[in-house]
Amino acid sequence: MSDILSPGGPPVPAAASRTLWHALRRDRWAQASAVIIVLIVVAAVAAPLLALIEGQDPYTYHTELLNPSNGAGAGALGGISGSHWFGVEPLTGRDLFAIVTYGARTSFLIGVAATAVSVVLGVLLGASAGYVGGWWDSVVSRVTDVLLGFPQLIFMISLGAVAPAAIPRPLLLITVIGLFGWPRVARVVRAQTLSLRGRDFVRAARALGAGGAHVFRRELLPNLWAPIIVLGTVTIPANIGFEAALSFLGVGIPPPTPSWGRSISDAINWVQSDPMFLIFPGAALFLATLAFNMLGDGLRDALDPKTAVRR
Amino acid sequence: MNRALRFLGGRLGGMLVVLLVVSFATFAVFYLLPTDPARMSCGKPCTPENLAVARQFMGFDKPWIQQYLGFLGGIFGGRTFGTGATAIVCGAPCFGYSFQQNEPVLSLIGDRLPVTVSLAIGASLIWLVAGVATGVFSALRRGKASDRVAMTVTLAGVSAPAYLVGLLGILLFGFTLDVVPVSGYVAFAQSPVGWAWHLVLPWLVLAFINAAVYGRLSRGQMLEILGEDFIRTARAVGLPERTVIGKYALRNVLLPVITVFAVDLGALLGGAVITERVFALPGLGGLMVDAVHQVDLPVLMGVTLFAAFFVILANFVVDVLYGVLDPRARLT
Amino acid sequence: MTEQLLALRDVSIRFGDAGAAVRGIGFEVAPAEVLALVGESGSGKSVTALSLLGLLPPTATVTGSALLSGRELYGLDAAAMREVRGGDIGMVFQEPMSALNPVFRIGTQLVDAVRAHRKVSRAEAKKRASELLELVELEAGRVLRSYPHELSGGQLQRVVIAMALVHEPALLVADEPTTALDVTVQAGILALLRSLRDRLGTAILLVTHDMGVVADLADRVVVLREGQVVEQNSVTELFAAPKAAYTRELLDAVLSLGTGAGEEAASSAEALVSVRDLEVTYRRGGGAAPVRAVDGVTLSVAADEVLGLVGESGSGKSTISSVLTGLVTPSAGSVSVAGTDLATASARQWREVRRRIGIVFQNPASALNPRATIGASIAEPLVVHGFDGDHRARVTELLTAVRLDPQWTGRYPHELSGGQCQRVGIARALALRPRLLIADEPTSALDVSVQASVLALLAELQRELSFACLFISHDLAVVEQVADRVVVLHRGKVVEEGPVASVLGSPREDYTRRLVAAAPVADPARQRARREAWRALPR
Amino acid sequence: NANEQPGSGGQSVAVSAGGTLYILTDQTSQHLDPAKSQNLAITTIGLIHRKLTAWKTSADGPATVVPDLATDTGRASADGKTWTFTLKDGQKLADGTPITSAEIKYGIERSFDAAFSGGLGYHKTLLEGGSSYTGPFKGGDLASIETPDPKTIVFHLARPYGDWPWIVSMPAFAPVPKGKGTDASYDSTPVCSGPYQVAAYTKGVSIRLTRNPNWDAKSDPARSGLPDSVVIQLGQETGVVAQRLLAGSGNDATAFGSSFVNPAQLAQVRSNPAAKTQLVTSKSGALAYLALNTKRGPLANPKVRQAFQYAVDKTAYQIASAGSADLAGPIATTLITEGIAGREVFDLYPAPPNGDVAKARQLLAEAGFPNGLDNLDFPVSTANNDADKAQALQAALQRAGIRTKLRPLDDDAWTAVVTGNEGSYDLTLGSWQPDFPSANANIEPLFGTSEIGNGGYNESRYSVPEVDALIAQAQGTVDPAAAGKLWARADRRILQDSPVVPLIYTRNSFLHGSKVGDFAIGEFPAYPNYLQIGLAK
Ligand SMILES: Nc1ncnc2c1ncn2[C@@H]1O[C@H](COP(=O)(O)OP(=O)(O)OP(=O)(O)O)[C@@H](O)[C@H]1O
Ligand SMILES: Nc1ncnc2c1ncn2[C@@H]1O[C@H](COP(=O)(O)OP(=O)(O)OP(=O)(O)O)[C@@H](O)[C@H]1O
Ligand SMILES: [Mg+2]
Ligand SMILES: [Mg+2]
Repeated sequence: MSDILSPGGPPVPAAASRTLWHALRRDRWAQASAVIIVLIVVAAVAAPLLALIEGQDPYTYHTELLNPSNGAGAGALGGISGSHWFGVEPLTGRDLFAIVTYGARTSFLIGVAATAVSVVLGVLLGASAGYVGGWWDSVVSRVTDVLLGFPQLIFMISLGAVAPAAIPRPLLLITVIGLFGWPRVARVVRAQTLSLRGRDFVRAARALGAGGAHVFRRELLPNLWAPIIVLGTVTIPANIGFEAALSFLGVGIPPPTPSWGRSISDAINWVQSDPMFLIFPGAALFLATLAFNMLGDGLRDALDPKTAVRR
Repeated sequence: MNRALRFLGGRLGGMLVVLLVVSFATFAVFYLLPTDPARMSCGKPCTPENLAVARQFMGFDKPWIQQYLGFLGGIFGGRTFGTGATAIVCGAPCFGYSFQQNEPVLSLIGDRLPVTVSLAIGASLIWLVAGVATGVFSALRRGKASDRVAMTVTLAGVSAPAYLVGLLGILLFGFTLDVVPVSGYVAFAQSPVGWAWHLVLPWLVLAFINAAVYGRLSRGQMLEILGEDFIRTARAVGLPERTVIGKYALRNVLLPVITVFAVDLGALLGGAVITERVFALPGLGGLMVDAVHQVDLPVLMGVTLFAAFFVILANFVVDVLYGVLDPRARLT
Repeated sequence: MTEQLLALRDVSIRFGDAGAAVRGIGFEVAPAEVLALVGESGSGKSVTALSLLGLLPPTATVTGSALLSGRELYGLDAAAMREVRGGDIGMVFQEPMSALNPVFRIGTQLVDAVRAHRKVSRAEAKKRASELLELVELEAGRVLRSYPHELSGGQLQRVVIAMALVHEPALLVADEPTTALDVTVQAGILALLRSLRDRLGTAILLVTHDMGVVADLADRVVVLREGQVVEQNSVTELFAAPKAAYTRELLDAVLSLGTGAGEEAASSAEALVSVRDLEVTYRRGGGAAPVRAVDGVTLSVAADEVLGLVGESGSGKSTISSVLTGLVTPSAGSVSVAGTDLATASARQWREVRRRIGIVFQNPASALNPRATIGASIAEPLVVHGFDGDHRARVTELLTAVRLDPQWTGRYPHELSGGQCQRVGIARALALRPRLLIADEPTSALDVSVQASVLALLAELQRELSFACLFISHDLAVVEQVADRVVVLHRGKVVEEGPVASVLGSPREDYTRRLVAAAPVADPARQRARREAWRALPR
Repeated sequence: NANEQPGSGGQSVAVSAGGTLYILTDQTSQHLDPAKSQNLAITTIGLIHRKLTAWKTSADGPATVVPDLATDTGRASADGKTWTFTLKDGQKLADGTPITSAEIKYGIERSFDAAFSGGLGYHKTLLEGGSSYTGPFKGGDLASIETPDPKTIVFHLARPYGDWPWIVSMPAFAPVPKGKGTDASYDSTPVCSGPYQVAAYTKGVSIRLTRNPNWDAKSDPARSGLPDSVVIQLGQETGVVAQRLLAGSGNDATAFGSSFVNPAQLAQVRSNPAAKTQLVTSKSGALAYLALNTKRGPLANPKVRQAFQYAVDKTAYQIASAGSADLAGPIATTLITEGIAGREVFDLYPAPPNGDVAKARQLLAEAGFPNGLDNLDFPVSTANNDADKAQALQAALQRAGIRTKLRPLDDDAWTAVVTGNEGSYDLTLGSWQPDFPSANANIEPLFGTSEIGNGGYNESRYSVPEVDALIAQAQGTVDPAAAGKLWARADRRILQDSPVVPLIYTRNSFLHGSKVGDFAIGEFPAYPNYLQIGLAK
C-alpha cells in the first residue's frame, strides 16, 4: 500500500488531550461555579456538622429570641448574632443558618434529581420521537400533550391525600416533578432532532448501518447539548420552587424538615418586616442557580469544538 | 394539498384523543380525592340525608364512569339537573354546570377567557422578545461582563417565586412610584388603554419570571449558529451584521425557542394562578384553583379541557410553524 | 505590471497554539488578471482567501499585509469591511452544501445579497437574482423557490457563484468554484468567469486543484506547499517549464482524458448490484411540483467491477447512491444488493448489506459530525458493526493511507481543509474493507497529487479485495482511469452505457460528446482549442 | 396605646351618611341567595336581607339576639316546641312586595329544595317534618310553618329548642316574594329587604350594592346603613389587600379587608405607627384546640391525653399564630368561647403558658409510656398557617417525649380526613367558631356522638353517652340562664376526659382604610359588624 506520508500541513500536536476538564480549566467562571456547587453540596452533606459548629439545630424553638411585639427575630437584621449566624426564623426562633444548611439537602436533592429525571426522559423520548418519526412520534407527541394539558394541581392534591406514607417523600417528589417536567424537554429535543435528522452527517451514519442507539449517542446527542444544558440548568431552580409549591398542596417534604423553597415562600410575607429571613435562603437558591447556569455555559463551550479554544 | 388535509385530519383526530384522555384522567384522578363534591352543596350542618339529596341532584350518586359519559353526552346533547320548576337546564354544548357558582361552566369560562388570553398573550410576547433579545445580546458579547450581567438578571427571574416578584412589583410600581394600577381588569372593548394599563405590571412580572429560559436558550443556540458556514457566507456577501444576526442567525436560533414558547404559552393559557391572584385578575387560573378547592368537578373538567385544548393547539401551531421555519424538518 | 489590485505581503496565519497554516506568503493580483492559487490540499489556499475578507474563525491569528487597491484589508473596521465584502470582493466558497442557510429559500438569500449593497426594491432585486441564476444556467423559477437541501451539490455551487457575482466585484475570490460541478457546467462557469473578466475587468483569485481549469482560465499561477509559495509563474511557462520540483510533480500527476487505461474485458462476475427501472420522485414543500430525480434507470455493477456514473449536475447520480444505501425510498423499480432485495429487506438484512458497503459522501465537510473528532468519525463503521480489535491502529492505518497525519485523530472537521475532510470521508468508507464502494465525487476536492495517491490506493485495494465500486464523478479523466464501464445519466435517464474506452473514446450520443468535449485538459494551448471546439458543438 | 386594645379601633373617625364602602375579599364568589348563604348575620348577607331576628354585638358584652322583621325575638310555648313571631308593620321588599308571613314562609320552604341547598340549614331538622320535606316546588306546603295571618308566623319544632330565636336570624329566614327565586339566577339577583339591593354582580370581579329605596331605617336598629353604596371586590389576594389598605390611596381609604391579617403583615403594621390605627383586633374568637383521637392506640387512655394538656406550649402556639401573645388571643382553658352567655371560666390542668413538661412526662409514665410516644400521625391543613402552628405544637410535644409526624394536606383533603368515617389519624389541629352565639353551637358540633364522621367535626371522635344526654337536655331548655348552666357543666365534664387540648381563643385582626369608621368587633363573633360601618366625609 502507499507509504507516502506527507500530511498537508505542519505537524500539529494531537488535540485528543483536549478533554472536557482541560477545556473547563480555562474557564474561570465555570471553575468558580463548580466550586460553589461543591461548597453547597458539602454544606448539605455536612449540615449537621456545620450546625454543630454553630451550636444549633434547625428544629429547636427559641421563642425567647423573638421580638415579643411582632414575632420577628429580636435585634438587628433578624437576630443575627454570634450564636445565630443568619439570625432566627420569625414566629419560631429556629436557627436560620441551620435551616439554610439543612435545607440544602432537601432542595438540592430534589432540584437536581428531579431535573435529571425529566432531562433523561425528555431527551430519550424527544430524540427518539424526532428521529424515528411515524407512529412513535405521534405517540410521544400525544403523550406530551396529555401531560402538558393535564391539571397538575388536582393530581398533586390527590396524590398528597392518597400516597401511602411508606413511600419516601423525596422519592415521590422526584418522580412526580420529573414526570411532569419531561414533556417540555422532549418537545425541544424532538424539534431539534427533526432538523438534525436530515443533516448529511446523520444520513451518513445511517447509511453506514448505524442503529438508533448509535445515532442517538454519537450523532444527535453531541449536537443537542446546547438546549439540553440550558433547559437542565434552568429547571433546577424551578424545581426547587416547585417543591415548595407542592408542600402547600401537602405533597412536599413535610415540615419541620427544612427546605429552601418553603423557607423562601414563608419569608415572602416578611420581606418588609424581616428581609433577612428572605435574603439568606433566597441568596442560597440564587447562588446555586447562577452556579449551575454558569457551569452549564462553561460545559456548553467546552463541548463545542468551535468555541472550545479560547483567545 | 390532499396531503396537507390528511395531515390536518390526523392531527385533529389526535387532538380529540388527547382531550378525551385528559378529561378521562382528570375525572379519574378527581375520584382519588378523599373529598366529596356534594359536601360543598350540602349546607351546614351537613346531615347524611342532606348530603344524599345534594348528591343526587348534582348527579354524583351514579357510578363515576356513568357520570363521565354523562359529561361527554352533555357536550353534544345538553343536560338537565333536577326536575320540575327548579330544574337547571344546561343547553348543548354543556361542559357541565357549576353548582358552586350557579352558572354553566361554559359561560364561566367565557367570562374568564378574555382575561387569561390578554394576560398570556401580552406577557408571552414580552418575554419572548426580551428573552431572545437578551440571549442574542449575551451571545454576541460572550464572556464579557455585560453577558454575565444580563444572564444573572434573567436568572434572578427563574429563581424568584412569582408571588414575590408580583408583590415587589406592586410595592414598587404601584405604591412607591404610583405609576400603574395594582389590580383589576378592564375589558379591551371597554377601554383599550385601560386594558393595557391594568395589565402592564402583570405582563412584566410574568415576563420577568419566564424570560430566563428564552434568554439562555437563544444565547446557547446563537453561539452554535454563529459557527456555521452559512453565517460566513452571509457575511462574505456583505450583508450588514444586523441582517446576519437578526435574520440569518435568528431564524435558526428561534427553532428551539418557539418550541418552549408553545409549551409555556399553552400552559399559560390555562391560567397563571399566582399572577392572576396577586393582581386580582379574574382569569382561568383562579377559576381552576377555586374549582379544585371547592371540589367543583364540572368547572374543573371544563377548565381542564380548555387548558388542554390550548396546550394542544399551541403545540400544533408550533409543529406547523416549525416546518415553516425549518424546511428540513417539514413533516412529510 | 502597473498598479496592483491586490498585494499580499508576508502573510502568516496560525490557529490557536498550533503551528502556522500559512507562512510568510506574498503575491499580487493585477486588475483583470486571473491568478490561480494551486497546491496541495491543506496547503493554506482557503485560509489565505478567507483572510482577505476577515472571515477566519476567531481562533486564527493573521500577520502581514494585504492591500486592495492600496487599502489595507487586515484590521479594517466593521463598516469598511462590509463595503469590501460582496462589494469589492466577491467570494465563492468551497463547500456549497453548508454555505447556504438551510432555512431560507434560495430566492430570499439572493435577494438579500442584492440588497446588501444596492438600494433596490424587492422586485428588482428578485429580477436581478433570476438574471444571475440564468447566468449560471439554473432554472430560475424553480431554484428561487427551493431550499438548499432540495438542490444537488452542483446546483448549490452555482447558486453560490451567482451570489458572489451579484455586485460584479473588482476581485472575485473563487475557492474551488467548479469542484462540485460536472464538466459541462464547469465549462459554462469558466466561460462565465472569463467573460466577466473580459467585460467588467474583474480580477479573479482562483483557488483550485484542477490543472485543467488552471490551464483554461488562469493568466498566472502561484503554487503553494505547506503554507509557503514554491513557485510563481505565468500559466504558459508553468505548464511548459515548471521551475519547482513540486510543480513538476503536480503536473506529472495530472490525468487527462484519453490517457486512461485501454480496453478492458467486460467483467464476467455476477452482478452485485442490480437496479431495475428505478424511479425516484422528491416531494417538495410549499405546493411546488414534485421533482422526478431518477426516471427509469436500469444498471448493474458486477462484483469486481468499477462502474463509472457520469452526467451533469442534478442528473440524479447522488440520488441513485442514496437509494442503494437506503436513505431514499424509490417510488418505483427494484434494487438489489448482493442478492438482497432492498425493498423487502428486514432490518437485519439491511445491516448486513450496509456492513458490506462503504460510502464516500459528496459533501465531505457536512457528512462529518461537527462534534466528533475525525478519529471517531473514521472509527464509526468499526464501532457500528462491532468490529473488535484495535480501532486506533486501524484509524492510524487509514489516515496514513489517505495521506493524512495520523496524529490528527483528535481534530474536528472545521479544523480541516476541504480536501482533508474528503480524505477523512474516504478513510471512513474503507474502514470495513467493503465489498461495494459507493464513491460520490471522492476526489473532487483533492489536488492532483493527492488524487493520484488516492486513486492508486483505490486501485490497489480493488486488486487486493476485488470489490465492486460505483464511482460517481464529473471528472471524466478520473473515470476513464478507474472505471471499467461507464453509465451516462441525463435528467434521470441513462443515455449511454458501455465500456469506458468506447463510451468516452467514441461517444455515440450528443450529450456524451458534449460532456467529453467539455472536460478541460492541463495544457493551455490545447485547452484553448478544445474550448473552441466545445463551443461549436450543438447544444 | 389604646388603639391596640382588642376590639377597639376606628373610633377616631367621625362617620356620616354617604360614600361608597369597599369590601376587599379573597373569595371569588359570594352567595346572595338567602337559601344558599352561610354568612353570619352581621356580614355581607345582612346588608341586603333582613330576617326575623338580628344580632346586636358590643365590644364589652356577649352578642344578643334582637328583633329584626319581627317585633320581638319570638314567644315559645311551654314545652319549647312551638315558636310564634309577629311581623312589623309596613315593611316592603325592594321590588315593592309587602313583607308578610307568606314571604317568610316561602323563603324558608325554598331552602329545602335540592336546587338551593348549601346554606345554613339548622332549621331543616328542627322543623317538624323538615327531614322529609323537598321544598315548595315538589313538596307543596310545609305544615310545621303556620301563617294564620299576614303578620303572624308560627313554627312547630320536632323537639324543644331554646336557641330558636338565634336560628331565625339565619339567612334562610329572609323574605322571598312568592314565585320568585325558582332558578339559580336568584343567587346573583335576589330581591332584597336590607338597606341595600344588588345593582350589579360581575362574576369573579365585584358586587355592587346600592340603596334599597324600600328599606325602613327606623324599623331596623341592627343596621345603620350609612354608606350610599357598597362594592365588594372579589378575588383579592390578601397580601396585596393589606398593602393596599396601608397605602390607602384612592378608594382604598374607604375600604376594608374581610380576611384575617396574617402574622407577617401584623409585624409590618406593628412597626408602622401610622398603620396601627387601621388595625382592629377582636377581643377573642374561635377556639383553637388540639384534637386527640380518643379511638386510637395509646390516645384512648385518658391519662395519656391529659399528658398533652401539660406538654403543649401555648406561648409558642400564640407566637406561631400571630407573632405575639396579645395578637394571637388569650390562652384557652375551656371549650365555650368568650362572648357567649353563660360561659364559666375554669382550668382543670393548671400549668405555665409554656407547659409543664415534667408533669406531662409523669402522666405518660403513669399511663405506661415512660419513653414517650412515637410516630403519632398528625394531619394538618396547609391553609391558615396551620402547618406553622402545628410545628410549634410538634416541637413542644417533643419536649415531653411525644414524637409526632406531621402530615400536611390540602385543606379539603384534610377536612375529608378528619371529618370522614375512617378516623385514621392520631391528632390534629382544629379551630371552631360557633355559627350563633350559644354554647350549644360550641359544644354539640365538636363533642356530640352524632358528629363523628359523615362530615361532622367531632375530630377527637369523642363519644360519651352521659355527655350526649347532657347536650340534649341543654338544647331543650328554653330559659337561657338555665341552659347556660347545663352547657357549662358539659364543658367541664368533657374536659375531664381531655379529648381536646384548648389552646387559645384566636383573635382575628382586620385592616381597614383610614376613612372607615365604626369598624367594631364585638365579643362575639370575632368579625367586624358590617351592618354598622360608616365612612368619614
Ligand atoms: N479552524 C481551524 N483550526 C485549526 N486548523 C485549521 C483551521 N482551518 C484550517 N486549518 C488548517 O490549516 C491548513 C490550511 O487549510 P486550508 O483550508 O487553507 O487548505 P486548502 O489549501 O484550502 O486545502 P484544500 O485544497 O484541501 O481545500 C490545513 O492544514 C487545515 O487543517
Ligand atoms: N430532498 C430533495 N428534495 C427535492 N428535490 C431534490 C432533493 N434532493 C435532490 N433533489 C433534486 O433531484 C435532482 C437530482 O439530484 P442529485 O443530488 O441526485 O444530483 P446529482 O446528479 O448528484 O448532481 P451533482 O453532480 O450536482 O451532485 C436535482 O434536480 C435536485 O434538485
Ligand atoms: Mg480549501
Ligand atoms: Mg450529487
